[in-house]
Amino acid sequence: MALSRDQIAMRVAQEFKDGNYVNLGIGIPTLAANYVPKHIQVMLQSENGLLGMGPYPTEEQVDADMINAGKETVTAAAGASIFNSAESFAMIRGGHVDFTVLGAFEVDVSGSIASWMIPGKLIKGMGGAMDLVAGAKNIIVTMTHADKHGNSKLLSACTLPLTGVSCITRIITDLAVLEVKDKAFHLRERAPGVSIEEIIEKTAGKLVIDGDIPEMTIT
Amino acid sequence: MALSRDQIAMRVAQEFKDGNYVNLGIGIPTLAANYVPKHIQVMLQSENGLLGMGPYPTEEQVDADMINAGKETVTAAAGASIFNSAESFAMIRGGHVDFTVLGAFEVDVSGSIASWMIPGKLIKGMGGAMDLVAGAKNIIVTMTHADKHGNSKLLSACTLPLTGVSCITRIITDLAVLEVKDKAFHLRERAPGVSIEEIIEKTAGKLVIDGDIPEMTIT
Amino acid sequence: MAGFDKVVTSYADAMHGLEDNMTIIAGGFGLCGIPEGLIAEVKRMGTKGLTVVSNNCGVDGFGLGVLLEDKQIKKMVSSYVGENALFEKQLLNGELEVELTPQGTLAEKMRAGGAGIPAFYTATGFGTPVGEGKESRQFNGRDYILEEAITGDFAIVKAWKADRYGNCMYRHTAMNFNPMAATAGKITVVEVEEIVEVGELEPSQIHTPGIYVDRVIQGSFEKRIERLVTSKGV
Amino acid sequence: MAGFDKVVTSYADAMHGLEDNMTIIAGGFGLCGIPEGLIAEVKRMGTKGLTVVSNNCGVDGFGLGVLLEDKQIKKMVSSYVGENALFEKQLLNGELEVELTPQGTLAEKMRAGGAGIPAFYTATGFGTPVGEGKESRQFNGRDYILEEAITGDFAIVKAWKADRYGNCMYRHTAMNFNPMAATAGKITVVEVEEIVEVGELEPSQIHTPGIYVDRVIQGSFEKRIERLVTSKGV
Repeated sequence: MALSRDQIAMRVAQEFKDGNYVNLGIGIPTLAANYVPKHIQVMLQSENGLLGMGPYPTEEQVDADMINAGKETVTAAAGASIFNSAESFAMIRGGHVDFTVLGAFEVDVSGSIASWMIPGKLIKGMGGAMDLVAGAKNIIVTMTHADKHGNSKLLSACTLPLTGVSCITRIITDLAVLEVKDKAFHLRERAPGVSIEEIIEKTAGKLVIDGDIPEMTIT
Repeated sequence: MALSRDQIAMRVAQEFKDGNYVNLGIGIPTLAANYVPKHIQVMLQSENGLLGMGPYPTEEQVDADMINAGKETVTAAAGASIFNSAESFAMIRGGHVDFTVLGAFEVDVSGSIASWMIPGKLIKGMGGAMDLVAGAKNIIVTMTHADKHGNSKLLSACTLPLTGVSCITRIITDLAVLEVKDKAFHLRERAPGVSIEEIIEKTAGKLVIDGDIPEMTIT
Repeated sequence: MAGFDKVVTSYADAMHGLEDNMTIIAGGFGLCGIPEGLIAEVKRMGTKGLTVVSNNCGVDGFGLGVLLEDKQIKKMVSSYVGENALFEKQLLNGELEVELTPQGTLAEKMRAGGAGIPAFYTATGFGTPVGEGKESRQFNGRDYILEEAITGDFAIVKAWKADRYGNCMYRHTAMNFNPMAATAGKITVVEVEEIVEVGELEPSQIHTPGIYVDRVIQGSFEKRIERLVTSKGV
Repeated sequence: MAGFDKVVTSYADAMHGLEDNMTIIAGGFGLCGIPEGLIAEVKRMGTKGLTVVSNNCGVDGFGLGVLLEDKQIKKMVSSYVGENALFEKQLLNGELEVELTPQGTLAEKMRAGGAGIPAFYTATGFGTPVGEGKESRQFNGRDYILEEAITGDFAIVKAWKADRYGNCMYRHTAMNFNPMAATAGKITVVEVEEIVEVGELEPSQIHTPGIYVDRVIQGSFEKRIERLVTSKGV
């Protein structure tokens, strides 16, 4: 069975190591914060200028001056720091953030990503996505393996305008965990109950399957 | 009579306008702070990261963590701000400091300045001088008109390694106030009792004398 | 005004000198930390043909969005403009031009503008539409593009506290782009929640030194929340 | 060490991993705001062939000057090195190399190194010996030179207060180059006057966010004054 959004987020959270600084994009990536393993600590960076993002505020705590990059009201955790946007992106672009998790429309075998613009549709802007993919040490893309019409999002070459070139090394979809290297997607794990055949069918770019592919452990 | 160091500093201080942010180099420039006209306010920038430098501390106020760019103990005036070195030079190089006053070995008719290095002598470094001449809106050079041997320091072209190119517009020496433009030194004022002839004799670069040259008012 | 006292008492004085076709750099992220009263004054003045540099363009009817109502903005330089139906309409009509700039590049361009750095290299945008037509180059085997600084005729900034000399502090994430905007305006105007006495702010805690600031005005702020989310949900 | 706790309890742990021929970026301006104990540890370790990037090289017998005594420094990148007889001697002997860099360019190179900007243009040094051999170029009719970023294997930093997560505050002008140095080290070690509890520092008052910091050590400081001047004179 394909994973739910929350299950993808659970699998993403398993990537984090104790002491990691992590930037989570809007959508599924944000959900990953709910599933950080209990025995480790991660610190969330929000690119509008907050390192150490806490939970959403109680009604009493709501403060218009305390928001995250999704423009939602948030709190600051103990040990947080707040800084200006240039400093925030110095942190991101200088490679100090350990993990960035973000969604995408397409990823290709060379690790290029398209996530911000569909020609013909209204362009809203890239926000901080281009900076994040250029700067983080490790980037995890989360998305459904195929679109609503069944078209693969894992391609030989992205067809949409790019967000970044050759920067993605790991993809976690509703069907699989894949590594991107040597101009191919390397299948590492599959969702519980999902067949290798289904993954092959829904992966348009070159797919390498080496040995037995274990099922993900989703907890 | 040639001006004393303090008299040069007095004349320099007359250049300041109310509300100016000023960076004063070591030596005569620093003395100018003592002669700021009573009815105006200037704020002193010290490039190690202090805007709003106050007087030297009393013995009780001495604090090793509060120094100026000359590494002397100082105080912070009311309304001061303290920042890091990148911010300090962003301020300087971004043209936010109104006046920089600094000494020089040589200035030439194109406004280039040599102030940091004499080949064959030990090189100590340029410190912030190159940044200051590249950044300030107005730069005033203070120096003696000629060296100990009577050689002019106002030249057709600097002979020593430069600190900056075409950046000096005003020079205040022990003999005169001069403006630098159109590839010449334009005599604007002379020290009380100093003859035009003496200034001509001690100015090696092209000197323009237009009309009557008033004596400086030193108070 | 004498010495370093930068306080003005009317919005007309605060925005005095703003003319058609000028460039305004505005602090703020979404509706957080925006100079509400200064934006309202620009609307009141009716200045046209403006280029506005700001991470976002507010929402319909609030923030910079109000400047769209009378078509005062000719061009917007932003990283994200997706919160605004009127923006969309004017863009599709060709009444409005937009230059989309990655958020980090935008912040750095403002900082560079204030810091006398005319251009810098960044990896952000290489190989994407943002890099098209820009010079690219390798350093240590990695590709970068050259981005140029931004400066404005005016910078409009929202601070928490400022003293009369223009030294500013920002509150929480309402800081965002404000410190960079403050450095990049030929005339920088700061609208504040509270004007404090000179000497009241701890020097090493000042976020924006007064040297960058030309005018300070006491404002009053609605502080509209764009996305209210609490621990109980949205 | 677990999670974000960065406190180490010995200088050996603080400088663990430093090897011959590495580059160290050091905060401080003259003798103000220097990591005294970390410098002493580098001397104790006897590491050789070091490239040290710091605005100055201390004085004879104090600050970075002590690393000259056993000829541990191969190359110094500084803006001003005129306070040091041993430095002069080793320079004239050819035992020491110096790369003089304008103070503002040095600060900006460190910041760029930490910020992922490989190079930037500046007017500073154009037409001078500093600009020789560097690419130059005009923007808006003015000449600029291209300067490249600096990063180090280690950054050694002196802060006033830090919490266990490495969030730092600096005191007065002892801030100077320390915040930039902190961003530019592969391993950044901060020596502090006081380690405080997590949550004690106000988030928007933190000068160096802990993300830049790898190790924090409690130090004790002599804080030697280079030029004592009081209102009574020198």
